[in-house]
Amino acid sequence: MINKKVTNVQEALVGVKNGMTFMLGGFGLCGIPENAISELVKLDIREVTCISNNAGVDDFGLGLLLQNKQIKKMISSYVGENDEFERQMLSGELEVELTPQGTLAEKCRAAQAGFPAFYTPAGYGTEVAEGKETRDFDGKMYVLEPAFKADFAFVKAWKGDAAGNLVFKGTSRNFNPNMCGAATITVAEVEELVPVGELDPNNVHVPGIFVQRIFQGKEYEKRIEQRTVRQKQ
Amino acid sequence: MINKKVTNVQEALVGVKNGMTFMLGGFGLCGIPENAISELVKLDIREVTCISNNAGVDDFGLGLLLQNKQIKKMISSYVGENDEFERQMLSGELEVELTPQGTLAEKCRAAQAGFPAFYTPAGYGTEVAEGKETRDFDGKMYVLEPAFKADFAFVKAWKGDAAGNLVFKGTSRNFNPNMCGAATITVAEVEELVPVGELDPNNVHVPGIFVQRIFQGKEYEKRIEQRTVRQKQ
Amino acid sequence: MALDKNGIAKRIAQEVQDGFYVNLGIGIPTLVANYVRNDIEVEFQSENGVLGMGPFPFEGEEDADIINAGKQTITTMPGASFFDSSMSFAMIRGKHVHLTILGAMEVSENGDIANWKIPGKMVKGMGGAMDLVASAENIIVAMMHTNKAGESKILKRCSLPLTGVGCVTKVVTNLAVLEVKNNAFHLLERAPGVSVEEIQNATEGTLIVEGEIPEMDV
Amino acid sequence: MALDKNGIAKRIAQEVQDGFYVNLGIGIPTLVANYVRNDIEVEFQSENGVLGMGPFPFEGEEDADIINAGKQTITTMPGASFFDSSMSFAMIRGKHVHLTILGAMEVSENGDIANWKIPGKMVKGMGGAMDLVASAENIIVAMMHTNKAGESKILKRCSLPLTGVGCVTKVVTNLAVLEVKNNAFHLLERAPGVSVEEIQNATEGTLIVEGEIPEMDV
Repeated sequence: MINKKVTNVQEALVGVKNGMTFMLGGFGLCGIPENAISELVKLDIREVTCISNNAGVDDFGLGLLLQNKQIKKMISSYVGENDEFERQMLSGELEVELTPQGTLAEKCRAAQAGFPAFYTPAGYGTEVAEGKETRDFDGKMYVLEPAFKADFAFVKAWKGDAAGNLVFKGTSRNFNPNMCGAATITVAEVEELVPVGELDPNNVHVPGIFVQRIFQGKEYEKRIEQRTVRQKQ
Repeated sequence: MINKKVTNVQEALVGVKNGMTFMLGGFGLCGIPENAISELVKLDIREVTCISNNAGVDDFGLGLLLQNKQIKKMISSYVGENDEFERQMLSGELEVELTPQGTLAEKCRAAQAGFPAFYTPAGYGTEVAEGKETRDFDGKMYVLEPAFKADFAFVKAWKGDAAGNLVFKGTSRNFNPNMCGAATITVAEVEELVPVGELDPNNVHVPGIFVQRIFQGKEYEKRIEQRTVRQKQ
Repeated sequence: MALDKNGIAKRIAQEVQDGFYVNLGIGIPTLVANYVRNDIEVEFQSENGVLGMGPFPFEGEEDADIINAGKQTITTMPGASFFDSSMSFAMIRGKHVHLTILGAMEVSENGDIANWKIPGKMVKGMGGAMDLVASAENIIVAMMHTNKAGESKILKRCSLPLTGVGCVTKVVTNLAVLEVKNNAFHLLERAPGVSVEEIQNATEGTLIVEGEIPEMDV
Repeated sequence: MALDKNGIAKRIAQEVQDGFYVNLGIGIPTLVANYVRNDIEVEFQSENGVLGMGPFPFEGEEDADIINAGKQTITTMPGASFFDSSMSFAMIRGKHVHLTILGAMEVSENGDIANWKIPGKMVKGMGGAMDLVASAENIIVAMMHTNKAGESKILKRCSLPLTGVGCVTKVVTNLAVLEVKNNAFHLLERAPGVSVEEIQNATEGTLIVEGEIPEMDV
């Protein structure tokens, strides 16, 4: 077994530099790499491009990097929950590339799987397709979208082992598996680092080959964005 | 929950016709839809195109359809274990399209996921790429491969439920998940049909949405092609 | 009387058929789940990675790791599954989801939809909407017929940046049910007590009215 | 003395480095696993869907559901995982597998390889080989230097249908270790007791011999 375990978030983030491109897993605040984000704030890494479906909220998740003006460019599909984001975008302080969510996921998966680009129908006829190659297949129009290129991918899993194998819980899976192996270095933080051999090989969601560094995360807040409940009757 | 359960293999194969294109899961004899294959032999469905990584062996798996001359065309990556196959191919009785294994898998996945075609480096510069569009991305050459189109996909899983959810064991997974939802109708046979709710939603390998019919298979032979062992010392 | 949001959701729920996999957008569409007949089999997909969504959890049983695309805490039904974003959009792009219900700022008579951006003012992003409208064969839009200033949102041509082109099959508003075909809105039903004239006045796009227009049964 | 198959496998095993994910083809390459130093960390991938392959099972412990790409029954090591074919080739195409070792019928001085078809005579198919050679950055070929008739298989140009172009980085035969670069085979090592002349005579492609050529340490 090839050992991917590192001691802590500091060791996991060795090599991050100003101006790099990062991928960050998560949907809303669900399944985001909380420890890596905190450390990026602490390290004050600047001028970064972030590929992430959302930009967190004003005071949590990627919102922390936005508040701190560390982000030069965001590549996301939805940013509706973040006032500071909208302010920076409308004022032009922040460069933003909005990408359909399925395209965002597949641009990650393409990078992971060695595909240079792919044709998707999403966005055809809209400003998302402007300047891009389009093409007819069987009478339907598609847009050519290139794979992402990133320096680091930061993902968060429920469980993992020193071999880098990952398992996710519920919808906190989202973009995390697609980003593993899609950047030069993939850093996985896990709620629980289990002994090697404990994960069922049939139910590993991300095989360790896609992960370069893994560490036991800590102090997960796992904030809920929209707490919706029903009453017991 | 949308119920996909059918009573038996006969009901599962309603609608199969001469001249259709079938996808069949499995690698070698591992994870092949044994019940569906037996029924296709019994129904004597002819002139079919089969998309399957291998063609079984002379007296098992797809080899049974070959012996019975039911197959017009095979689309496979490797056929080395089947004398009758090689004979029919070299004599011209059987049309054969040999496709790199990763391309075969992705042509299934593309059909499943709504991609019309994709660019892969596999086969560039070889006869596999003859007559196909090729293209340079970042200085490397790729071949454009279209998604498969098939009428039925026959897959075999370890466990499944009436919602169509599937779980696989070991390397019997192989092409089966990629073929689910890649044909008009996907028929899944399972070693064990478990009550709905028993499968862990986190560890469903194929969500039921990709499966139209599921049934409890029977009398699995699960033949081993190359029994290799070591001696206890 | 014009419908409220729940009324719109209730009417759209009638479009949901037995055996449908359905994707519900944020806002009014989310409410549709509450009104689907319970004698049919339906599964709700949420593009953040869940199939087989159930109702909201009981208080105290929320799980931060189990949410829908609106970031709301949810539960799952027996037979549910979780998956990654790439597989989620394989379901959508591959046309395995039968019906997409989403909100809009504007729709046009040729089936275009705009719902993600007001240049210079507001940008929320398209989320999964562009993927959904580009692939789904059955797209129902839930929306108000007019904006707060009383101006029609049912248009000849959308003025806002598009989410998708020629894709909307049906529109259910507070005033009417409209089918979109042959470059026109075809009036199918009126909200209870709302006249054809009221609908005509609130509709900027071409409105086709043929025969007697029944009231919605909501 | 020329190496036997195990000798070739033993020499190739020396190319396997700490931290490598390795894909082993059918035949001689499969034997490589037996000779990898056990003080380094290596994981074997098989393209039918397993990472972390272990040795063959003990008699009576074979599982029809757990095989390698050669259809042989295998075991797995702690930390192993199973996955589908699409993900397996994502590992290969995405360059996550560091080293590919495979057999060949012919290789040429520009790094082409042929190993899947003899027109009119034999067609086994390419299996995963075309994907592997099109993507891997480190491709070692294990083969006999000549065919049974004594004719060289280390050629200027391959005569058989190609599996991949310009991709082979190293060739280990029963006679020699050859590096493939700048349109030539560069002789790195000789099999024990085999002379440079013997290798030269068995090599049709351009052979570059620079300085003293050491014997392999096998």
